[in-house]
Amino acid sequence: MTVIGSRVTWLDTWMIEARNITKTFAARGGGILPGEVVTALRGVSISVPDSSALALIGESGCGKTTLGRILCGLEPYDGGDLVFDGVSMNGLSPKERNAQFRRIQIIHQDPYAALNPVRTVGKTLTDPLKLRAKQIGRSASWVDERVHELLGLVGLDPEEVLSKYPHNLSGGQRQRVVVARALTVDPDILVADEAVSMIDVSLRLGILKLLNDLRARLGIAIVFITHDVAAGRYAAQGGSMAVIYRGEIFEYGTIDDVIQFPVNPYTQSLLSAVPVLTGLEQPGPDRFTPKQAMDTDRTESGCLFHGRCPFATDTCRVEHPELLPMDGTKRLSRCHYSTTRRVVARPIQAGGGVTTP
Amino acid sequence: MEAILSEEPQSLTSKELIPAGRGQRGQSFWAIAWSVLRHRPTGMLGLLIILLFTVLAIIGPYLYPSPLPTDTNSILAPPSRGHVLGTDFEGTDVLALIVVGTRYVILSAALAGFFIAFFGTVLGLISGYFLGWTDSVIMRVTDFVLTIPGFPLLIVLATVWKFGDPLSMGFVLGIVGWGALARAVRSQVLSLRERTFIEAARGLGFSSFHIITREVLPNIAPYIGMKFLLGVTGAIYAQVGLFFLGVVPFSVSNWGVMLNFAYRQAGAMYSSNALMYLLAPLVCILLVTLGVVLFLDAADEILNPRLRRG
Amino acid sequence: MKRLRYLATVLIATLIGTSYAAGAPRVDAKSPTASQHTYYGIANIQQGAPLNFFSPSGMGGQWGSDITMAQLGDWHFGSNMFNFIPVIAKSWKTSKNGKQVTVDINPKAKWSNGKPITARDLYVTAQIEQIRGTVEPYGLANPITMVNSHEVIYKQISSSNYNLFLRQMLFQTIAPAAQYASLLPSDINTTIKDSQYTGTDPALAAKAKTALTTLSGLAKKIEAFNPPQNLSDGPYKIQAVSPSEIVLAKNNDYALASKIRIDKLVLRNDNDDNQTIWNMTLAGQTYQMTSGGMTPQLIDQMKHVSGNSFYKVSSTASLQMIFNENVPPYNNVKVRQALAYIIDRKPVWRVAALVAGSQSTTITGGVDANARAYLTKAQLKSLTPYKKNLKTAAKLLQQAGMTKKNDKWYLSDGSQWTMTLYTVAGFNDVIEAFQNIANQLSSFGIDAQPQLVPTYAQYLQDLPNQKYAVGFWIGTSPIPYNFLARLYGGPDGYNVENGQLVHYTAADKGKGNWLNFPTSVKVKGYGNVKVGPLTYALSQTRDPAKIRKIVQELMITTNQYVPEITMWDVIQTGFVNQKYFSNYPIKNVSVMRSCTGDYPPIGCWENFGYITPK
Amino acid sequence: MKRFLLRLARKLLAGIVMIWVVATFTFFLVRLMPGDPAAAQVESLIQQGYSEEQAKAVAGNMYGFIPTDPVPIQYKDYISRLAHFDLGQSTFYATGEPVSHLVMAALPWTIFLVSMGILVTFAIGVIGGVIAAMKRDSVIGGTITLLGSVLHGIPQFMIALVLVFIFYVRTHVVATLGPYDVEQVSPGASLGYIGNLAEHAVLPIAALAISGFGFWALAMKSSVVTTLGDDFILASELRGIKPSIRFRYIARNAFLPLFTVLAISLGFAFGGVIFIELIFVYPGIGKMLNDSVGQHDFPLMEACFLIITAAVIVSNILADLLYAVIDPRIRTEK
Repeated sequence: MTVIGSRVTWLDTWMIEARNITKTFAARGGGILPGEVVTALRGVSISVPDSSALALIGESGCGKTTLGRILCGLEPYDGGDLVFDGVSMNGLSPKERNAQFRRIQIIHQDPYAALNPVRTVGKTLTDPLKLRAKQIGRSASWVDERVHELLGLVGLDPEEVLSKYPHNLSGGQRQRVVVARALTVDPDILVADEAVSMIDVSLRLGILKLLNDLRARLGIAIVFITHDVAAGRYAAQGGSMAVIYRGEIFEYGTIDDVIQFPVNPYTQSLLSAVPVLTGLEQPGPDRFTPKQAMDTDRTESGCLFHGRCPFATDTCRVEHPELLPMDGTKRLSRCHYSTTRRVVARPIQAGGGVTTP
Repeated sequence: MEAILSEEPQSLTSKELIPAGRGQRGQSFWAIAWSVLRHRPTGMLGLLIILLFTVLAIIGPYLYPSPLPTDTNSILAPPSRGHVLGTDFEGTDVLALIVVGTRYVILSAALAGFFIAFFGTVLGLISGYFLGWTDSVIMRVTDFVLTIPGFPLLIVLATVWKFGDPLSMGFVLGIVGWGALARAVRSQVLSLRERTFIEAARGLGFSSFHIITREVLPNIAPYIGMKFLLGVTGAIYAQVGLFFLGVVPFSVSNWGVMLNFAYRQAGAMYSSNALMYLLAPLVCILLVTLGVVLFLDAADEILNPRLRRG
Repeated sequence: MKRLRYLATVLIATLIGTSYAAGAPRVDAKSPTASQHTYYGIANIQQGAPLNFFSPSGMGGQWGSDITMAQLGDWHFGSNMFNFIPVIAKSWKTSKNGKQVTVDINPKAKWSNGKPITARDLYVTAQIEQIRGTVEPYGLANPITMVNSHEVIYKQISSSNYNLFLRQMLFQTIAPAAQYASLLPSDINTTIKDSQYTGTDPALAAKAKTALTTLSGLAKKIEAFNPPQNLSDGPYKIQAVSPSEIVLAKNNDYALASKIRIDKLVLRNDNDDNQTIWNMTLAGQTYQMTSGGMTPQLIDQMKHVSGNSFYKVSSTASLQMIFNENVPPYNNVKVRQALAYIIDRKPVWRVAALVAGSQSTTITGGVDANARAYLTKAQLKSLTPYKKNLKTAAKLLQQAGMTKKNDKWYLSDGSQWTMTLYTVAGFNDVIEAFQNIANQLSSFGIDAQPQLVPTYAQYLQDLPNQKYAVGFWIGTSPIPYNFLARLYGGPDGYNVENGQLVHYTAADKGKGNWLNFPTSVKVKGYGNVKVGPLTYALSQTRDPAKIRKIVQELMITTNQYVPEITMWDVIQTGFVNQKYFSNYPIKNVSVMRSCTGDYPPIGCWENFGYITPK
Repeated sequence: MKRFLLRLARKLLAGIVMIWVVATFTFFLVRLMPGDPAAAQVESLIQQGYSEEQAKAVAGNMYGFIPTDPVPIQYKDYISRLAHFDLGQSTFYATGEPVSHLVMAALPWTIFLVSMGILVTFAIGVIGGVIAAMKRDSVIGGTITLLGSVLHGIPQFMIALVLVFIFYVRTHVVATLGPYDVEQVSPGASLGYIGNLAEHAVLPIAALAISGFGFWALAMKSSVVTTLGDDFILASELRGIKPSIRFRYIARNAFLPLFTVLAISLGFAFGGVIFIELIFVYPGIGKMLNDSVGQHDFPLMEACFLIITAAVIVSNILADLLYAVIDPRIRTEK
């Protein structure tokens, strides 16, 4: 694996690559006064390989959702570039760019808001399919077939749901419809933005399974944006994980590596916060909590985490760390003092010992 | 009189965004409408009144072909068997005048409602959907339209504009009255934009036109429908007011002109003979608006499933 | 909540402030003196209008408030002769040829400040009227001669022989020199003289032009003048004015003060579409009301009010439908005759003026009473009555080259005949009449439509500009010259300039000829009639027999050529309430007619010795 | 506070721009009139014996611009006069009288009617609305709500006509229409005058109140109902706080949103009071507007229309200020 500039290239084929994306928002209420500027992304680079998975994890407000929306073309970016299959988006006309972005579909957090309340499931799916049929030169009958096919694919009974309105469906069903709708345009990637956080816990697993299933069967890559480590881990099985904090990637690596052996203090603080199932799990011995809550920390100098980091030194306060590969691993970390800490809880074995994976 | 121009009382209009669907599966729009109306006799009454006047507007001029007969031997006659509502200043049957005059009032009011709904919806949709400078421009214009007092503007416009046919009357009332709706539609669109299905539609590659007309518009259609009905009542007041003041062209069968003549010429308040000449157009105006007001609640329920009785 | 209370206090304070500002007194607001006889009436009050009767919108001319030298007394149809009752003048003398009038001022005549009215006031008034150009048509020479402080001589210029000179001079409203003289420059007589030059000398003509400019500037200044105090009160002085009422008190300095028996006159403003008039009359709260356009039923109800007496006096005016003969097909006499045959004038009258009019049976240019007074029995019989006759009308139209297809009439050029009948918004009787006429014409196959012009002022302005093909107007005045000059005078291009008759054709744009009646027409029994000069001759002769002959000729011409269709003769109607006041002149037609110009006629009636408190 | 002043300044600026736009609009509207009234005025002045130059000057005084100049120059003249509060001269009412005088004489009457009318209407409507909301399951509440909807649906001039019919035509309870009885009182700061003024104002204000009742009652009802559903009210109920205190809570919180509407409606009432002024013979701006249109007195018409628009703008700003003064959430913000 090599790092050339900010470009991470440890895989040979990737479909989508974000290079050094930056994004700021103008705060509201400025009027004729110059408004405040909120920095959402400070130069983020990720890559999503073919039929792979990437989990973006971080606290709310860290910029992970913004990154997801930029990937889908729903939000413009200020700096950097998006490269799809080697083609830079910066060089394309809006029309060409839109066609590229159609390959990346988003699954929103709230499946109710994501569906038009006045349209039936059938209409919701038919309309984009008609558009698709025109693009790829299919007949009208194909649309009908395809609706049934897609509903089957997401595990819904076409006869039962086709004529229903969103408010007649359960949360899980709605989210499946959302997925089906995303599939109408044969996307290469699905960006799932907190896709299960508003669904009943009992139905979450089904949706996660569906996403995994789609990856396996259709080769659709998944970008899974979440604050829930467990969900991220499940959804992005076998893929990689990026931990984002205040618009910067703090740690990047394969998902199991990052979770089992986090090297960045921020990742470690996140994982420390994962609740422990008392009696079944044993908390990691190195668990710690950050020094202060996130939104009170607004420092812009040195490491962005230094204000909360219990391990911060004077260097951290002054010097801004780079995202650097760890020696001998496929792991990147943004810390002057990257080191593995055992913060993840481990299941207690029947015998009382702790397993080491 | 400002009804079509100013903000409506909150209880009447600023209902929350209506995420209406067509209700339960298998129930058609008409079935729902019927069941709501059955449970709301007042709404049914309103609908019947509206229908009655609509029918009159269509067939009226055929019932009493022009020119209407005049009988100068019974000028301003009291109601009798031959003239159920009496006669006017030239001995024409008041009932015939009312019936013939329905077309202008109803058609121009409907056109006004249409233009209000059309301008308000189109501008509100564009403004709320595209935002940016388009939004700024449209909203400045909207502020302007909302600030200019509507009825005085109509009076001033009467000096240049000929209100002779229903279209020109409806058009001007529409031009004057769309501001509040545009602003309301815009805020509805803004709140719809918070809902991610709009974004999803964009991601799926739909054109803005498709999204505005197929995704956004159906969601606010019930709201616009209500505003249309309110616009119709406002337009009736405004035009009858203009005719009552006598600032617009003269036509014997116009309800406002009838009011004007009964009040100023026939002394209807002072002599019982001409009372029906005054009361007939008055009552008709009240009936039409009452019909719309009564129907509004039922219409709200038909269009808005959340208000429907379980 | 404290804040709300504070807010309420501020609001209330603002309200009291505005209510005070709203009623800020404009007129001297002394409380009225204890009065014995208060009279309630109705008037049209323009609050804030200047106290200047030269101003187009001034408050002069109401309730007999402007003071003239004399008041028109007795007269009757069929004569040019009038009696006058003196007001400011004590007596007057006309020279034998009628070209000179000597007036002696009543020593009792005083301005409202108690100062006597003198010859100088009359002198300045004559100058002002010269400046405004209002006396030019009557040929008054400038300046008038002041014989002494109470005697003046008015002379006509040599080329003028105007037979109503005396009447005109006596009707002059007199302005107080103390107020108006300061508006006039000292060389005003020279300027007036310069302006009257009509010769060919270019230097003098240029001088005349400059003088005219100066005069029109002065006229504007005079009209805009708003005297701080009104000195020219007639029988009454204004005491207080509100938007809805005016309170007047008897003016003891008035020349005829001894005849005025009302101490306090309270007039309600009637600017609310007749509602005040009707309501007060029905409640017996007004002692006099003048109203046109009332329904018979309203009249009936008012008659039943205790003390109310209805009066009805035939007037000298008629309502005429008129044609612009520049516009085809109305230039064709057959078309005009045909229209007279199509329109049944009885329903028109019934619809529009059942109470305030009488059905017109003749078309002569004047009211029926005039026709009866001037025409012989045989002539009256020979007049075409134009009774409704659609067959004759159709025949006449066919002769005029028109055709009827599918029940619609087409002009000779093949286009469909449509008619727009112009009237004025608010002129409800004319609107009703035209509506009825339009119905009649439409049934006959001519698509006709009444059209409303927003204001009468605009209508009168558009009329000479030839904007309307068919319109209406009110034919006025019992004086033969006046009612015939309505047709064959100014509107037909015949103007009097420096005592000479001048004719402009319709092609001379802006010169006023829009009727475009032929200058000469062939009339049965008279041969070629030159209407313009003949009409002018009416104003220049003092021989009653000659006047009668000319009137006959012109009336018969009018009857045959129909430049107008008389719709109805106007009748003056109203009520007086005799509960508290009696001795009304309602049976005295002459007095009633001579006081029609005053609104209300109370002061005018009192000048004749009428109205006695009970 | 700084932020607040800044906002005020921005609103004022926007208001001035709006007035400029309206002035421009009416200017070009008058230019659009058939037959060009200003040129017609020149024509009629020439006919009255003015020289062409003088006629132009006089008409220029009347309209605020020289009618035969090119339109852009006319426009410039008009706007620059306007900036000096010179509204031209009336062409019909007291010819030559500055329009500003006429308008200033009419304005107090309209302010008087409108403010009195709105206050009374507001008071009655709010009380009715509170009752309708608190007792919304009882007969009284239902009646008020129904009455509100029905009255809201009746045009103002009809109500005015009915009142005139009952109290003036049929029963003569009111002897004269118009603002006061000059025969009995003379204008001034006397009790008699104010009493007389109040007496005459009863009918027009009643007409305003009856036709406006529905709006306020319905608005207040819905505001109260919303407030009743608020968490803190429910909490206070659970805590067992006295009903009277709870009522104050409710009234206060339901009242606030209406206050802004009140100020805004003040402006609209300016334009809406035309019929009341006409029928009850109040010489206010609305009547003057109607009369000036009827007489084609365009300078006066423009002025009346501008004043009415300005009233709307001013009350919008007032509404903004009021809101800031009343609502503590906004007041404390910086």
